[in-house]
Amino acid sequence: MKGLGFIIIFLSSFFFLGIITRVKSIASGRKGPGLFQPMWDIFRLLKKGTIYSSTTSFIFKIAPIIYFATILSASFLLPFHNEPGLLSFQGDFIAFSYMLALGKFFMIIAALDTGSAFQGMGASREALYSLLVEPAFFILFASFAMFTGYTSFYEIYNSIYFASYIAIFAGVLAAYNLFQIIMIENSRVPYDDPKTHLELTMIHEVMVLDNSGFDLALIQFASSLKFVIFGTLISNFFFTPDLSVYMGILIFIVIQFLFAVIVGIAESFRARHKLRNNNKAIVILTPISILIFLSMLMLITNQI
Amino acid sequence: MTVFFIIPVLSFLYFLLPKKVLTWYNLILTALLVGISSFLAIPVIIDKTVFEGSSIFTLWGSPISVSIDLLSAFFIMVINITVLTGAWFAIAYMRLYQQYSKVNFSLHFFFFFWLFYSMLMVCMFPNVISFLVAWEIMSISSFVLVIFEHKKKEVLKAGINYLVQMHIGALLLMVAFILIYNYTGNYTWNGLSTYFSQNENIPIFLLFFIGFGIKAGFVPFHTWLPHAHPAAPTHISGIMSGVMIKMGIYGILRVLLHIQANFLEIGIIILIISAISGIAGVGTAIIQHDLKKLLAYHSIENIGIIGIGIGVGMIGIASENNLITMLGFGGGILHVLNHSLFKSLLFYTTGSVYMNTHTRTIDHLGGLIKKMPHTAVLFLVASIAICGLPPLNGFVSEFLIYNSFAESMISLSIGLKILMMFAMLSLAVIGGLAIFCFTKAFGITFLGTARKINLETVQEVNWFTLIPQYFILILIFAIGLFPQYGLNLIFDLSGLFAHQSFVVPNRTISTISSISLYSFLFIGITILIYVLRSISNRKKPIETAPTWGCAYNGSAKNLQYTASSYAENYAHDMDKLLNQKTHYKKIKEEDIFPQERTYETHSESVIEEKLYIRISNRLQRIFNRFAFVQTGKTQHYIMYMFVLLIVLIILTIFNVI
Amino acid sequence: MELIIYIIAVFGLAAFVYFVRNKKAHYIAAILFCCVQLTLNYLIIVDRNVFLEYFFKSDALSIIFISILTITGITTIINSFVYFENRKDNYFRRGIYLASLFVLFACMTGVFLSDNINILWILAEATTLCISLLIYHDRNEEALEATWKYFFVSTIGLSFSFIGILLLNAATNVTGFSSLTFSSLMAEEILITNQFLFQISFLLIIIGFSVKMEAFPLHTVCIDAISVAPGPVSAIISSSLMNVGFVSMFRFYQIFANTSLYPWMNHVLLIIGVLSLLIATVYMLKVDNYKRLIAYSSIEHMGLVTLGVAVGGFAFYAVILHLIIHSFTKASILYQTSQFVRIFKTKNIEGTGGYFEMSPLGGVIMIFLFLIIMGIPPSGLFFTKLMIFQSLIASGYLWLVIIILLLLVFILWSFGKSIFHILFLKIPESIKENKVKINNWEHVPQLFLLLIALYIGINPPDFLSTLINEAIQYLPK
Amino acid sequence: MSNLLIILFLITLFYIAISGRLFVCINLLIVQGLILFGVAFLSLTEINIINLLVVLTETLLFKAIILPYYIKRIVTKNKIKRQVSPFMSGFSSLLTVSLLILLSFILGMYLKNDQLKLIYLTVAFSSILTGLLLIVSRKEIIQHIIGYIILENGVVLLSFSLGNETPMAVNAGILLDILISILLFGLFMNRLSKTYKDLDIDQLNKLAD
Repeated sequence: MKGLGFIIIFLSSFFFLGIITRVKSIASGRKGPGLFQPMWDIFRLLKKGTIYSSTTSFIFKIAPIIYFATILSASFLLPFHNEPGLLSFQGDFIAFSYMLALGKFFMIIAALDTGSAFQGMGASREALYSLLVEPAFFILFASFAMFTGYTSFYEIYNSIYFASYIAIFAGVLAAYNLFQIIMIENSRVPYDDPKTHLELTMIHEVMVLDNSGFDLALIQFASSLKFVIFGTLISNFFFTPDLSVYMGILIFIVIQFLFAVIVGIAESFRARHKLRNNNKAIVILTPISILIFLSMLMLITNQI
Repeated sequence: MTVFFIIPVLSFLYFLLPKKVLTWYNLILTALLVGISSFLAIPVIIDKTVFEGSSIFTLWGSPISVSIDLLSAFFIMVINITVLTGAWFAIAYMRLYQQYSKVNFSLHFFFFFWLFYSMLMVCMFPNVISFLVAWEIMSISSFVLVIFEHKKKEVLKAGINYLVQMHIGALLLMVAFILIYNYTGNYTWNGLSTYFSQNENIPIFLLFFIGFGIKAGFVPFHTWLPHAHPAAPTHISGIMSGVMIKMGIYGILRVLLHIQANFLEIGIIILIISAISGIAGVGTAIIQHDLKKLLAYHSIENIGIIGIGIGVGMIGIASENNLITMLGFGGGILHVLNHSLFKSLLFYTTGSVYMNTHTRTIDHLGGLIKKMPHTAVLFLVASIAICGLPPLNGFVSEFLIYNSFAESMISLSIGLKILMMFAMLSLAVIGGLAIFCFTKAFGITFLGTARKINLETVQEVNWFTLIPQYFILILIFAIGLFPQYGLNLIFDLSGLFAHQSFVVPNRTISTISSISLYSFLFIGITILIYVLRSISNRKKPIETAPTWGCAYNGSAKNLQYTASSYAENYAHDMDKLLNQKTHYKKIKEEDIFPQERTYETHSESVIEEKLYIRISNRLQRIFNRFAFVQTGKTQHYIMYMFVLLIVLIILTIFNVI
Repeated sequence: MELIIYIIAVFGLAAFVYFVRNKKAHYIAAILFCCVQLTLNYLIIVDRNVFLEYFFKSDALSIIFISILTITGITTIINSFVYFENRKDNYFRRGIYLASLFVLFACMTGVFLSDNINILWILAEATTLCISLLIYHDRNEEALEATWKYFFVSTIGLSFSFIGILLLNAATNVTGFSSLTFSSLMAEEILITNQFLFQISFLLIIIGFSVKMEAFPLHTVCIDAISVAPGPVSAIISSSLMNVGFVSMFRFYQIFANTSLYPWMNHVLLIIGVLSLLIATVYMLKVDNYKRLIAYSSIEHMGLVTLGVAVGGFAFYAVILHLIIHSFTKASILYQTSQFVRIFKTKNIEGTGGYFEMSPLGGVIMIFLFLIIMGIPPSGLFFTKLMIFQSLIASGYLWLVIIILLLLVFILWSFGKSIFHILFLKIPESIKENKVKINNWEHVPQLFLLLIALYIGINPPDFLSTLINEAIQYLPK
Repeated sequence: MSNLLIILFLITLFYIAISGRLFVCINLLIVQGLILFGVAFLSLTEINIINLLVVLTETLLFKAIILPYYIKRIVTKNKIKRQVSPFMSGFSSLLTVSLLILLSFILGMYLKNDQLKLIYLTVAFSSILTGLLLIVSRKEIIQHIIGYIILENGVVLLSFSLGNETPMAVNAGILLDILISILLFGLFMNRLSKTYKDLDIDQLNKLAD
């Protein structure tokens, strides 16, 4: 049963982006593409040939693969329902975040590899934002770890519970923070707008300007997979120990769906930040995490 | 043992041999010494004994005694690896300096040998006097190595700056040892434990910490590093940054072995200073545009990480939680080895770049990967390792330290929980900044197209020079992929500090082994996808075209992002902290056709400017007040005599003295 | 008896070199003088109480310092000839130079040996006269000024110490023709009748002899002398002449060491030592003339030595060793400086550079000399400093040690800056053409001294240790 | 009798301190030499005859005749201006000298014992201090030398006071005198006066930091 979670995560990533785009188009009063349109795009890209820039080197060629591989292997660590992921060990949330960081590292240098001003711009921004968001994520999960007394995803999720008001408060904050982190990691509104058409203001999209064919497909699939992974981080909160596998799957899918809808709505009803303000907006997340940490600290000290 | 003490005689051959063979002779001699010291050290590591011996030579009539315990042995091995590769790399690198005279070469290698030898001695000597002597020899020889390009004024300046700071450190150590001696009457390391068991621990420890910290480069004692490393030849920078600054860590660990009380306070002190060092180091590194200066600042950062590990370990001892102790010290000590590996590799690759392009300014480089693929790959791997990313060795040590945080957050008291939270915060920030910095360093240097250099003259260094670098590469991968095998050694080492040997819990072992499993999994997937792509790409058209410049088809050479612009959006927010200086002439209203302009930024070390230079200037001004004596007038000279006489008589009459 | 022969021989040789003015004669005379000096040294070492009319007496202290004198003296003579040859001095000057050099050595030997206070004082005064002639060797305006100052001030200083000695005469009512001898004073416990009288006399003596010790207050003229005199002469001034000052001071110190004056005396010395260190540091940061710089560094070392004497304990041993090593090192540094002057034709640091290129061997020697003089291992001065600081701290002067360390760091900085400027920077344009060739044989004496200093520093041989311990045996532990 | 001479010696000090003309000072040196001669003749009664002769000849020859003559000759030869230029007025220098005498009297009170007679001490010290005063306060080298000679006279006077017990010391003092004066005049004065026109101390400060 270990593999189950992984498979489901993998599958649900197929329609995630679809839902978001659909929600956005409905919100803006259009009919919008089918749920599986993004997957079709990816599939079409897989069949296309590739064009490499003459300035690029092998870094540019391997970067998408490593990016995809990191995200895939990050998903191995995620527990599902009451099962641990394919791998689960002490402090695997650290490994998780560092894996993602590795992927970013390669995307950034690949962008620099093309020697284009725009991609350099995107790379620099991406690097800055990911370094700004990292502490928030760490503190968040560190506070969970402290709260539960365990340091691996599986144990944390298994033993976490929200009983008192302050716990609710902390939970809400945590959810908010996690949501923001997800938005940044996947470079969505308000931090970045994948649908923008001005390279000067892009972040993630501008980094992949030169990728094409198989590589582009990998990147896009990776980004949708990333979404689902973070969605899983959220939905894991809702699994109670006494729950059958099928219910689990159901809940999981519902949560993912809701999450996608929320993202879609948020994107369509909200303007993106000014670029300069992004830094501040992201830095804010760390104090919030610290707040969560402190409230959790209060909790356990009361209960002990 | 005797052989070890006879070897230095061979070092005088450097002055006799012809210039051509010097580099080779150096390599041979180094290898010889490596062999001997390993022969002494490896048995200690394997069967956990302590090697005791005494030399045929005497210092002030008493034979110099030697004792190698586990800690010394570990450090000796670390030294051996790095110095050997350094000597090897020097063969190629010293070709840059053909125009230098033979004596320069002889002196250089003579002191190269003595640097190596003195570092070994530092690790071996139990008697603190001989330790101090070895310590000073180390500083001196490294100083001479630093000023190799001595015709440049700034190099000489950096060298003297370095020498003076090292001397300050040594004097502090001297005072500490004297204080201990006056109490215990014992000039060996063991004297420390008797002293510490009966006196206040913290003051003397602080004295030691500053003394050793200057060598190690903890903030705020780091100001010599960014000057000395760029000044020195690259293989020397590699060795200095790789192992010599670790001697400071060795000293601190050696003192910690004897600390008897106040574990908690000491741990907290170390932890805080190290966290500051880490963040300050990497934060300043980002805006450096001299490749070697950047690496120098990164040494400060990594020393910080090591220190964080040690600090957490001390806190673990204080709270008698063995797991934290093991993880903390283990992470720190493992990071000593790791840093020595990837930092020296980074320096060597930088050296290869410098050999070809004769510049270290990142903004001038670019596109080297096409001409020097091997060097590029080596640099890339080293950067990934130094960022602490999986599946390489940097990740393992940082992972251990992170785990120690997690453990202590779970099991320690509230205050410490919060402290640990902040420590984790700092480590996370360090990691992020390191990624930012090394994407810049690698991306701008090796990728894109050449900015100011011409690529035609550039070529890959020869295979012979690549051998040591690939050797280090293999070690990096080995530690990254099979951490579980070296684990026992590391944990035994950290056991020394808790004054007990503990069994490594299975959870930890399984964790570590699952890390290696995880790394393998990741690599497997990568390969798998790669194969898939190549299969699917087999019958598809693969074309090449110029980079898409958003409909601009000119040469993208000068449009590329430079190091400055890459770091701009980071530096913009913390200008004050970094005290970055911009060199740019604004375009005025009247000039319609502006001339070509350059925009450059560089940063001065804040602490140096605001603290040390200010203090020393103040002191010099005070001293100048006293400079009224030598007036050149005979009358005044006689006056002084008379006045002093009167003053002393008065003091005598009133029984002041 | 032997002593009389020695004196006759020395004066004979002096007269010879003065009257017979040609190269061969000078060489022969110099060699003969070296032999005489060596034999005397040998005789003194083999049996202590040979000969020696009742003015003189040889003990451990005198043996140590006479040996130093002999070694540095021989090297000095060699370097003096190098100096002559390079400057093409006329033989009249050479004659005067060598004559006064011989007499100077004789006088210094006498000072080390003399047991009678008045004799010691007279000989010390005589050294002033000889050294003045030597300083004046170059016969230019600077030389004249320096000589005048040195002569005038040191005469006045010494007449003050003479007053001190007179008072001492009066205070200790010992009568008889061979009136006041150190041995007699140390032998019988002198009763302090009028303490103030003793104190005044001691103060006068110390301050008077500070001109020879090169310590505050009268160090000022020594700086001028060293900076102007020919290299070898400067070497003598800041090695053996310094020892003369120290020995005279130390003998008086030994007299009072076992009386009630002891603590008071130590305080006086402490004050003088600290002041000397301070002044040395201040000026080492200020001067731009490397000979003066080195002169100031001797002041610094004398300050350290005085401090060592003041705190006692381990430091006594350290002090003697410090002086031994310092004499050798400083002498050879100053020999090197005469080469600098020859090469760069200026004493200003700014006009120098690239010495290492021009004579690599000399450069290497200079580096090691620098390390030793700065007390950086493997230098013996490191250990002696260690011991001095140790007894400073042991007697509760931690704060003082901190200050001293600060000063030492500044000294290292300024000294290192200048020395490495001279050694390593680019060769100044002014001397690019017509470079002066340095013959490697010129370095041999310096190398010799360097090796001795290194050896003594790392492993002080047993006979030396026993000698030193014997020299300080009368002092309170 | 000798005490009377010593008092006379004291008065010469006053006179020197205020005298505005060079030759007066030199003549006073002669007077001092004669006084010392007398004092030696009267007080050194118990020492053997050779010593006494040495002392007497020295005081008479050197102090009373040769030195002053030499100085006069130099002054005339080098056309040194005869006007003394003290930088304190006659009155204030008089005051200073009397203060110095007071100081040395107090010092003498402290130091005197059965050998060191108070009057000797006082006068000797005051002459030493006056010598210092001249050296410190006046600018011409010639004045410095005069000051130095006065200082030396003081020292010799002091040595007379315990000459009977330790003639050794006296001889030493004498020896010093002779050596110094030979060197001083044989060598320096001519050189100096050749090198520097009017021997002013302000020209001698090339060597300074």
